[in-house]
Amino acid sequence: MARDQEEAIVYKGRIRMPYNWAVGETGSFFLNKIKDDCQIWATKCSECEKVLLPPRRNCPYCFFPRTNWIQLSGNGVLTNYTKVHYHEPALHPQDPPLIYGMIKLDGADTSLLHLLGEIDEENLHEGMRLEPVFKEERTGHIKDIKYFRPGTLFHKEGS
Amino acid sequence: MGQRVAAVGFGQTYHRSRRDDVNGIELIGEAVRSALEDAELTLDDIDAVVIGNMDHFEAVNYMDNWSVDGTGAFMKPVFKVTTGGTTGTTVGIAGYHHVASEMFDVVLAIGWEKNSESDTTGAIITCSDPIFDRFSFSGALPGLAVEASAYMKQYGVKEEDAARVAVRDRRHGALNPYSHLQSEITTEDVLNSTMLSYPVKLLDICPRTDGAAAVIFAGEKKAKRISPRPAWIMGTSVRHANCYFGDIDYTANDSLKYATRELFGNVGIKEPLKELDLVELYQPYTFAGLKWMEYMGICGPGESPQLVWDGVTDLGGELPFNPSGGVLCTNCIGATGMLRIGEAAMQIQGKAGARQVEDANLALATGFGGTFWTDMMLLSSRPW
Amino acid sequence: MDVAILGVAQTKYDGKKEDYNYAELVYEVTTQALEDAGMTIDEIDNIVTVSNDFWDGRTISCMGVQDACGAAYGEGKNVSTVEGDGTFGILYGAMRTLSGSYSTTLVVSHSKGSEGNSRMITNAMFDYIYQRPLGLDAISSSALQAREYMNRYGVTEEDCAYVSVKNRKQAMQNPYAHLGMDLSIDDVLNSRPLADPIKLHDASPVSDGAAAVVLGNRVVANKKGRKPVWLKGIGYCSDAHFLGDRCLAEAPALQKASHKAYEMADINNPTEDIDVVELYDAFSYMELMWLEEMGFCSKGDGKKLTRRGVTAMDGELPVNPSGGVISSHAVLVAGMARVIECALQIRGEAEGRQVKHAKTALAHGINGPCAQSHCVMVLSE
Amino acid sequence: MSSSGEIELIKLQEVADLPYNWSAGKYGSKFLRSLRDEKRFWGTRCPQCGKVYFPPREVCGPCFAHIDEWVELSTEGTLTAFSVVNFPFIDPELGEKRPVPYTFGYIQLDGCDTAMSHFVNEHDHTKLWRGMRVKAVFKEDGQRVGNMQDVLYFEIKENQ
Repeated sequence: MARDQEEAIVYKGRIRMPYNWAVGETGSFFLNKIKDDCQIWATKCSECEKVLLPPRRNCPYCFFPRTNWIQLSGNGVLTNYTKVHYHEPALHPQDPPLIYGMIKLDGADTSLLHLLGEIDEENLHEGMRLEPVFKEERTGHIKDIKYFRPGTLFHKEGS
Repeated sequence: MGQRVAAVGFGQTYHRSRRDDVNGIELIGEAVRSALEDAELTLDDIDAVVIGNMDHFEAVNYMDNWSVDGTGAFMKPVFKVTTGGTTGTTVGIAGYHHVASEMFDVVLAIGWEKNSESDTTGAIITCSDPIFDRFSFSGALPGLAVEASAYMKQYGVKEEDAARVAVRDRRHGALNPYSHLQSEITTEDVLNSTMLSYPVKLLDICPRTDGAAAVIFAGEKKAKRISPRPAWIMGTSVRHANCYFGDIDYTANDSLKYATRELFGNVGIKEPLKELDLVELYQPYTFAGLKWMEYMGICGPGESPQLVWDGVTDLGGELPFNPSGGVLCTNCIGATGMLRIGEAAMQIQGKAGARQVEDANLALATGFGGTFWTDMMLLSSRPW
Repeated sequence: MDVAILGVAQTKYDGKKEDYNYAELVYEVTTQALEDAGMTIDEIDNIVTVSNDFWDGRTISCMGVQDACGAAYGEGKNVSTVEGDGTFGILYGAMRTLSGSYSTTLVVSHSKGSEGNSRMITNAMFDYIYQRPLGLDAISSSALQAREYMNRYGVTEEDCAYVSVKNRKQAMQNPYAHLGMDLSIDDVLNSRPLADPIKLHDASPVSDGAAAVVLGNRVVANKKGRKPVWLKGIGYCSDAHFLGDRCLAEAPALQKASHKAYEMADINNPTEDIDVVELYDAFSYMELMWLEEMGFCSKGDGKKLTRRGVTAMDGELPVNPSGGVISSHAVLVAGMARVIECALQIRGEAEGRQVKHAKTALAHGINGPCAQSHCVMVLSE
Repeated sequence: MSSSGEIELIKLQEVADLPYNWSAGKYGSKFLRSLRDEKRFWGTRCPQCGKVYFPPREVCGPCFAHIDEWVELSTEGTLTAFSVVNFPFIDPELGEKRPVPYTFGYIQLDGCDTAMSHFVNEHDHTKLWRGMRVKAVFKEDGQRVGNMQDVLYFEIKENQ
């Protein structure tokens, strides 16, 4: 009931619009490496040598110098995570449980946000080693990485 | 209270219909780097950043936060202003206040848009009232067509007269290496182009563009050190009336009239045709290039076509309009107003190359958008 | 700084204000703020509106409120629009005053969270290539920040629950608040998990509401100001966008913003110099974290301040006497509501929630994912 | 970037689909209720300048005056502007192209000073002119739900 005790009219509508976002050369190189070779590449600033993931065309931390590509192993260590208990079908890429992780890939100075999978929740902990699982069908998208799962490849000794 | 402010640097992208090689953040970065180079500054010299665009054109919420890698606003003060078509000028005016307030000395003001990433008309429709207008709203064209035909009827203006405006701006644009449209056209080309909504034809209206623009504003002490010939901001005025498209009186342009009255009144301009050296008019279609001159008091009602045919508004004329090529050549909406300010500043700084207006000392930049809204900024080679 | 708050108004914050459209909300607070300032629309030189196109579901969201805020009055007034938290709107209003261009500024903000889907709207603040497709939103991203902060500084869920209990209870004293509740620590700890470690009662509701503030320069304030509240210092700053670029357990942007505000306001020891704090506690952990970054205690000691009752109404540093954002969260309006509460406290008009001897207050607002940017204002009598 | 121009440029195609429940507000609700229940249009009149507004609203912008006088508007009016839309574009509510051709018009209802935007059911631009008389055609009783599309379109009155 409204302020004047009359029925308040509410219009149920939506903004439904197709978008066509250009990823750009830098992002396309990164996503193509995932799609074509199941490889994760990062950019390294030619000046401060910071290795950034997601990759950047120009280093935002030392005033735009160019960056160069370096290949990472793809494995890394979990630095932070959260398990999401609600489900928003229009947003969430998979059914519950949905666990987000911040993963510091070996050789990178920043963490990559992604999903965690094939994981025993009891054993979930910061510092655990992770490896990426790639989808069979890849289209050049960040979700070509299905998720990161516990993995002991390469640096077995952990962090 | 307050300090004098000048535009001391300007950067823009090479405007194109689409820039698939960069994402929005990288596009912004190009304009920012170009502005810094122009002013011979580094990001360290920038005290604060202000930015704007139109949210539903690229579907980015909290764009000021998203874009920090491109704007250089990491660990700097930044916020967003946005007012539709007037966004670019609104950002410029905000940049002015940042510095004039003495809160900051050197400020970067950025406007941008990637129109290629959505359906421009569809995105514009989302600016209409969702309950009363949006289901039928069809963009700005019908309203502009009413304005054009009412104006033609009232003063016996012809389609050829408007076409001459497009010829002028496209000729100017061909001299601007950054311009999106680079080719000259003839009045016949305009008259023979597809009729969109009588009397407005395809070549009467602006294109859609991907691009970004950034202006660096500085306070009075720094400005003189940064630029040998800063473009001082003499004043600004803004009118954003009307809430619904059905409220607009298309036979007039009151926001332009009132904004002009305030700005010229404050600065003491009595004969704009004589006193101004150039105008960068946010001119979304050709007929505005006639009628709106009259609403700015540059000539009397119905007199603008003669001035335009006489070459008064051409480069080399008494009061050149749109030496950049204007909106008819380049329209990256959130940047469009910023391009007006940036071009005005460049002209005053004497950096406009092949399109340089001689003795450019007083330049007017305007913004247009929303429900017939107006923004204005007056720039001068002399501090007032 | 020669800017004073001369009038304030806010609606009650509710989960749903179905009987108001945006213009009606704005008109209500605009007329009330003018009345509070003892002014008419004729005396307002210029206007700053605050709105967001995603929350409103409308490009150029300011368009619908131009009549209601007075921008169309007479031959029209100079007007602009900030898209961000209300504190940024007040900040821009202050700039427009300090620039000498205008002597009086109306700043008005509106939001109706009930009209949209807050998860989808906040998902749209993440970059569309790397983060947004994963479905992150304000709650799940803040959960990552909460966890990182709590891990690094040994903060427990119970520590955070103290904030919820205190602020929700305090909201019962605030007639404008949306969610006043008498909760126990166990109620919070046992509430429905949203995204670990955030539970239902750790999170703010999404509210509908509007607020307005009339600002004036010194001349106007001395002439018209019934009880002018002075803006003494303002600072704001943005961190990086990608969550993985940031150390989420720290908020360097808030440190920088508050230092700037303190410097302008001549504040050397915030704990001693500031009498009341209204900060943006969208989630309970934020109150602890923000207090630390603002320099009210060492890093990790926010929990001690809270557990010892220092931040309670009768403590040395009452924090969020209004009940805070965790009790009323009209996005965009919420920061302005913090400023308004500070003004009411300083004017001695906070009624049942009045902090004794409140002379200097701090108001705080945030924008973006995990509070990527912060705005801090110091106000005093 | 050290990359060459050989990179296959990726574009991400997504449909943003945001649901909203927009409140018509106190004044808009009264209009829509009476459209739905009685097929009648109402506007509001400013007590200072006397201007009659559609959509009805609480405040007159130029006077900043509170409005509480309601005025019934005719369901007939004058076509003040129109555009026959032949080029399809995305309808932001449908997420797909709005079917063409259709005619968009501004209609100044008798008794009102501002225009209502709606469809006109004539798509031949040679049969349309500004100033022509049009009248609202409503959905059937029982079909109307309280939104602007309870008016199907405006039709041209005969003998003009």
